[in-house]
Amino acid sequence: MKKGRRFTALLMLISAVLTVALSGCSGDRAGTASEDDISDTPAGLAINVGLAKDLDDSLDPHKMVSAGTKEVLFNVFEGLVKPDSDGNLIPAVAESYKVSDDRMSYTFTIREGIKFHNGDEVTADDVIYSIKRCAGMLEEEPEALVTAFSAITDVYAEDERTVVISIESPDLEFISYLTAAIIPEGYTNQTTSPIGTGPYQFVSRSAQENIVLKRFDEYWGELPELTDVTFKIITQDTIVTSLRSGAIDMCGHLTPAQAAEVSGQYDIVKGGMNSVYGVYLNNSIEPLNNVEVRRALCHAISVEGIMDLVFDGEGTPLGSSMYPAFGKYFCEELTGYYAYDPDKAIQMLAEAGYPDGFDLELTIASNITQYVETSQVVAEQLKAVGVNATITLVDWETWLSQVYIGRDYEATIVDFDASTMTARALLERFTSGYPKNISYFADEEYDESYAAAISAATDEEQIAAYKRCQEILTEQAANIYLMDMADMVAIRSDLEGYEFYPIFVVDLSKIHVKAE
Amino acid sequence: MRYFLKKFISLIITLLLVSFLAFLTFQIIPGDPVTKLLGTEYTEEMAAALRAQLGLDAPFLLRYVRWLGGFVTGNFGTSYSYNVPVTSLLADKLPVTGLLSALSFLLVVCISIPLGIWLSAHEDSLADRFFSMLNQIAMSIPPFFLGIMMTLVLGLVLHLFTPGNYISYTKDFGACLSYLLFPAIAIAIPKIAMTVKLLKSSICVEYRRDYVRTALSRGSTRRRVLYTHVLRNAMIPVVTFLALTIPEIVAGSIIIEQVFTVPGLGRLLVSSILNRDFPVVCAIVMLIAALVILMNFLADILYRIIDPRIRIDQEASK
Amino acid sequence: MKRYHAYTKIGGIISAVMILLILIAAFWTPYDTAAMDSSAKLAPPSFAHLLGTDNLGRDILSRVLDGAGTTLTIAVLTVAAGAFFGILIGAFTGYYGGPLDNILMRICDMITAFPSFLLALVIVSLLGSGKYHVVLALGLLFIPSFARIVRGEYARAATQAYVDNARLMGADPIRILFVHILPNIRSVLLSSIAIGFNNAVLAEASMSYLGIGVQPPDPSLGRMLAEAQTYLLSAPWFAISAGSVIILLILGFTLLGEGLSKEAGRNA
Amino acid sequence: MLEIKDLKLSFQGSTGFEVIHNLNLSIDDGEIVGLVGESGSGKTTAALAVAGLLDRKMVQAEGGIYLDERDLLHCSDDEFRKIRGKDIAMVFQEPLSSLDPLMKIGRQVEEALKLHTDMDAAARKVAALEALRAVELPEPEQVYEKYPHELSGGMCQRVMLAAAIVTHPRLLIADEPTTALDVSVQAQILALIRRLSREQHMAVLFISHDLGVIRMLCDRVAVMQAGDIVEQGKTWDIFEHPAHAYTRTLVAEVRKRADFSPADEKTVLQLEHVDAYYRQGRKRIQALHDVSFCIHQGEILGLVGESGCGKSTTAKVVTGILQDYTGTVERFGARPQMVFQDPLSSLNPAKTVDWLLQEPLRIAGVSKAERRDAARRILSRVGLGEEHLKRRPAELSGGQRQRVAIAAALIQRPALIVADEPVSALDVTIQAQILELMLELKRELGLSYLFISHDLGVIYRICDRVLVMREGRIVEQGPVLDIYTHPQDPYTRHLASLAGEIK
Repeated sequence: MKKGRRFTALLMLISAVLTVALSGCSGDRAGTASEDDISDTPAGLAINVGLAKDLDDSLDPHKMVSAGTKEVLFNVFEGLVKPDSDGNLIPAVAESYKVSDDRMSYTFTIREGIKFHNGDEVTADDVIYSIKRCAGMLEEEPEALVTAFSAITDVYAEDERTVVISIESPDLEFISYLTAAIIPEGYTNQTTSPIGTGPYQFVSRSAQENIVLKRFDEYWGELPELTDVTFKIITQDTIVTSLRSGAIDMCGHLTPAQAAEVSGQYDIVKGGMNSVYGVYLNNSIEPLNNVEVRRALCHAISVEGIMDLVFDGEGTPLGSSMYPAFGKYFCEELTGYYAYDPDKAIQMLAEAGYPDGFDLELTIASNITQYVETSQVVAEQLKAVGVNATITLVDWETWLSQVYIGRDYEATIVDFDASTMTARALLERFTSGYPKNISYFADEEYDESYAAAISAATDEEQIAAYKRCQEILTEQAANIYLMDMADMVAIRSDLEGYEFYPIFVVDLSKIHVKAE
Repeated sequence: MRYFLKKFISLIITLLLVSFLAFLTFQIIPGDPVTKLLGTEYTEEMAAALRAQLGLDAPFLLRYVRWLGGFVTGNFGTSYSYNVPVTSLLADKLPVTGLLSALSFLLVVCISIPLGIWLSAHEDSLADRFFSMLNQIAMSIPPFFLGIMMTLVLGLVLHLFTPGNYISYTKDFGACLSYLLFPAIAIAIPKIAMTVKLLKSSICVEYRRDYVRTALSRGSTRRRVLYTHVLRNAMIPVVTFLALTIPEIVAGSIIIEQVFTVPGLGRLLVSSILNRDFPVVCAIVMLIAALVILMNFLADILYRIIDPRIRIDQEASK
Repeated sequence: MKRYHAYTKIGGIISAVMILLILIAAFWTPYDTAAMDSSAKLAPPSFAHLLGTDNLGRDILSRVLDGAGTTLTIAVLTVAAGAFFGILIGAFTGYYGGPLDNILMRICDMITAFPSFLLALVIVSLLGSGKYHVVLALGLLFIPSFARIVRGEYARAATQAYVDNARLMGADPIRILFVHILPNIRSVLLSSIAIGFNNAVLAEASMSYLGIGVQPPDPSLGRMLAEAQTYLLSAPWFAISAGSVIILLILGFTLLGEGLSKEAGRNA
Repeated sequence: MLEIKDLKLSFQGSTGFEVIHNLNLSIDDGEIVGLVGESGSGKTTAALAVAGLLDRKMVQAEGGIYLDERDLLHCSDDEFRKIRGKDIAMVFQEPLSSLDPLMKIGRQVEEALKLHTDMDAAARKVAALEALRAVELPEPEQVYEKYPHELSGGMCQRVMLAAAIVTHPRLLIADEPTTALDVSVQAQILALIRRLSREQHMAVLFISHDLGVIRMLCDRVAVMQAGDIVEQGKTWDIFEHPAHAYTRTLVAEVRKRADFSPADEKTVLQLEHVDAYYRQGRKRIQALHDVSFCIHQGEILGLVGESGCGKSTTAKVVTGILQDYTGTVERFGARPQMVFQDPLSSLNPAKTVDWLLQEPLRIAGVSKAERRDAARRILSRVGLGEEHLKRRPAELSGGQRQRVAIAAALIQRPALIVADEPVSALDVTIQAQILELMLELKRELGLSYLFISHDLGVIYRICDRVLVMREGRIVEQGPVLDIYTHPQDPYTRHLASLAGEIK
């Protein structure tokens, strides 16, 4: 009897102790944990940043492929030059450079005393090694990792601090590729434990958990205020709860709805996503191969409606494959080229031979909330003009292989950005010979215009040709261009200094505590 | 001994079948590891070179045999996503899910057994009816919904924990445990309800057995009969049930890890499936399958150990 | 006059009301489930919207009922498929035993040991997403548990005197299996069907929560819960509505199953 | 010593009813008193009341039960518990299930000592071993370490007795302690109880439905019927001069023997040199060795033997359920049908009587109207009415169930019915009715039976010839009277002597 009682009592005791102890200590910690992490201790300023997607990628700066990885490691790596928030290239590892008169040779002077995170000084050999690695000029890396670098004919050191790069023909945009990271020669652990020259150094990565960076105190430039940054991997669905609970202090790429949920507690910084968001159409299949049908669809879609429902009215409507951050190339007048007019759409469809509309399958990547929500609005709007749109959700890898690489689909919703700061990235994808031209867009005049832009000798010529390309895309209704989505960042209200770049990066070095 | 040998062989066969199915899966579902490693802008030559390097160009069966060979020798391959050996990824994540499951299991055992005993002693009382109804409701709550509600009420309103603020066990073990307590509760509650119900009905069944009357006729109190006779007999089905609950708890943690953003095997599995990170997926699938099979085995063994009526090496009676 | 167990009554009422509402919703809902209204996003419960609206201004009541219909259809079909094949396999393997029994049980082991999420993903990727593919995926997963239970019952029944008696009457094996034995495992089947239903609703909701399974714009309770997480504090009714409907669906059927099996036990 | 005065017991609750009306009984030290009656007569309830094992909330008691002037009925639970197991001990019908399957024998025997004495572990063990020795268990040290399932039924009952007497109680209540045991074991246990009673000067209240057993053991007998003691007195007097009508029927039933009409020469079944096997897991075990016999039309052939001797296997071979045999089995006429011991398991519990009766005809393809008629006819033939058609087996009484089982067998018009312990589970008067029905059917329809039983009394009563089986072999066969009066085989002699002792 005693034994039995003791047994039960023991179990009860264990459970009671377990519950009380754990919740008790969690109570303590819940209060202090976040404060610990963010308070101004003598060691510095530490924050947690939420990331809705893991950096499940190589961390090697020349081999990483996902935009998310590049976004974070922007803080760890620098090229000879690097972009600033206005889209200009400023000196980084190189303190200055000269371009030869024939525009075929670039001479860089390496910054005095600049160090890698492992404490070694950056030498000309490191620079040459990095460039050659990207250009596919090393034995262990026979393929060019940066396509534009295959134009490099020679890289050599003129002296310990001077490196010369020669290319085969003049290229207006070549310098923008030299943002490619400079890494120490002979270091083999870049994929998991990267070393660069940026303001932050890599500390650790734990799959699905976090990426930890800390300030590199021997950075050549101005030292940032944040000393320790932990990127916590959360999920799309838990961004808001994590912010509301204080588990993270900052999180980027919020949808306007998410931003609205946390706006009382956090400062919201708004910017453009810098991508072309649209309903992309397969121009090669019935009935989308009929330009009148595509135009009718453009009239059937209300960008306003989508912005209101999905984006709380935030974002910049677009009319073609270019977004405003590209200033000089952007044709603002194309916006609103097709006015929202469902009656006209119905009429046009009838004239094109589809009085009863048709079936259309939207193949959507399920991991991005905006795509999924937009697709539902688009389907509703298309239904109003008699087009019976069905939504098929697929996971991202399926979308990539089926839609993006396989190009086997009817219509999809996606946004395209320019990974380098060149207009080329946005327009090349609609040339008839481009392997990933998912719209199967084929227009002779477009191809000619694009070729003219690439080989243009002057800026003006290039701008004119690029603008013509955009006009053709709009006139031919290659796709239904929607907008440049709003990009929103929630940041703890005692911090400021978040800056949007024309490319997809988060610059930690500018973030600082608000002046009282 | 023959029993163990037979069990062991059938265990290996099942695992082989599972491994083949897992391997086949990636032959079937769309998606290409090459896009994971090279991004979307690659040339066919690059892709071909990479496939050759990864051995993906070999015929299916040869690849399977190679992989199986590696697996048997402890080489699980390298993650396509993280570029680290799968073993080190698992070594990092296994303790998280292990802790979560262990905590959850401990809660199930420590709460359901005393509660079941207490309720069986008060059969048909008001408390019993109340708890029975509560039990039915608890069994009907999806753990992930429970998790969401706990996030709202315990996390955001009462601030008992900080949703999303998982702290690694390597950094602060206590803080890690205290965070995991909440997902553990979410997984445990429906299981507690089921165990209580089973234990209660099992005790009630045993109370009607003849040996209870015998014990009472010797002058035992009902309480003594409960602890010296009834409970031991009543625990036989419960122990079996509890052993089978372990894999269910692990499976339940897959979805709960999403809700509480716990970086465990479950999240790794889901993300690896979505990334087509096939070496990781296969390893986790094998791990889970092995766990399920082992726990079934354990349940069987336990059953035989507790109940002297069944000899260990005897064929389970049909 | 038959006296019903309290669980049967409560479960019956909950299930009946749910099914009635779902049936009504199949023909008429207060609002079009897909109709969006940018002026009434995340509106709290009111007379216009009894359970409020979601983040796209859709009526939650209409959507949860429609979603419950989808879930119910999937669960019923899944359990039906699982039970049908489970009984078929379990009956023959349990009654006859032998090497076929061994092989089928190994396959069942394998399916049980394989993570359901992955298996479902395979089927959904192969056949495309959609309700009926979810049924197929889940149905396949449910066969082993039914087969195992039915097998055990048949193995036990095979030694019973009434089965000997049926053989003496000259009944053929099929008749013995399905006319003589099947009604006797009714109560076991009933409770495993109730449990199976419970698991099917849970599995469907979990799969949709993780993003495979039922696809928008078809409302799905699991997916609604995933979406509702973002609006937990500002619109808790969103998550609570979807979650409560799942609970009610499961609760109704578990109580009904529990009550019925208690009645069967009382009569025996 | 024990005095029960005007005891009235009634169950509480919505369907409350009185089970014991007015019971008066006394037992002296060292006396063995039998309490006999059919199931439902209240004898077990009365015994449980004496042991205080009735739930006081469920059962309301009036009157008094006195143990040496101490009113047990009105003492507190705690006080009663000190008496129970110390002064009053009990053994039950099912020895195996009455022992805790998970506890070693030794601990179970010691349990009462642990509760009622302050002996230390070593002393308890000594006492327990002594008790095990007292019940004549071989190698008590080994038995002490065993689990109940490792012992046979007879040994378990000895263990139960050991556990009961370990505290040297003054009263032992034995509730049908030998009913579940084979005849030879039965006799040993009875002898043991008698010896223990004499040696320890222990009173015994012995409850049984079996008059033979009572007669063999008891000093005095009380006969119970429907909650009342209708007659009590010295055993000899009751058996020789039963006063009450009910007692007279009981006593008469035991002695009856049917009239025998000479059997036809026509053979309905012929077995020659049959070896039969059954499977246990992977093993193939031989259950019958060279069995040969025949049954004539209109003959009742008895088959007797202890459990596990191959009786049921023989039945299965005869009916064709068991196919794994060598030798020849020739059946003449329609397929033999079977009536089992437990109709609850042999009648499909999920179906109604109507369905059960019609099913064989349905399989044979008889039309619906004919089937319905046949079912009604056969049901009235076995003495049941149409109101039973819609019931399920569980809703019938034991006797009714066995009638339905016989009807279901008859409806297929077999020449031979194999009856496997058909009346063992029934009370004496019901037994008599079923046996009477079987004899009637034999006379009217010229039916033959293979009648399997472990109960020599029943065999004696209705069989023409008898086969005695032991370890899968037929050790003796011949007319019933010959076997009983001039047994040849030593085993048969042993059985007959036991039977004689019982009668």
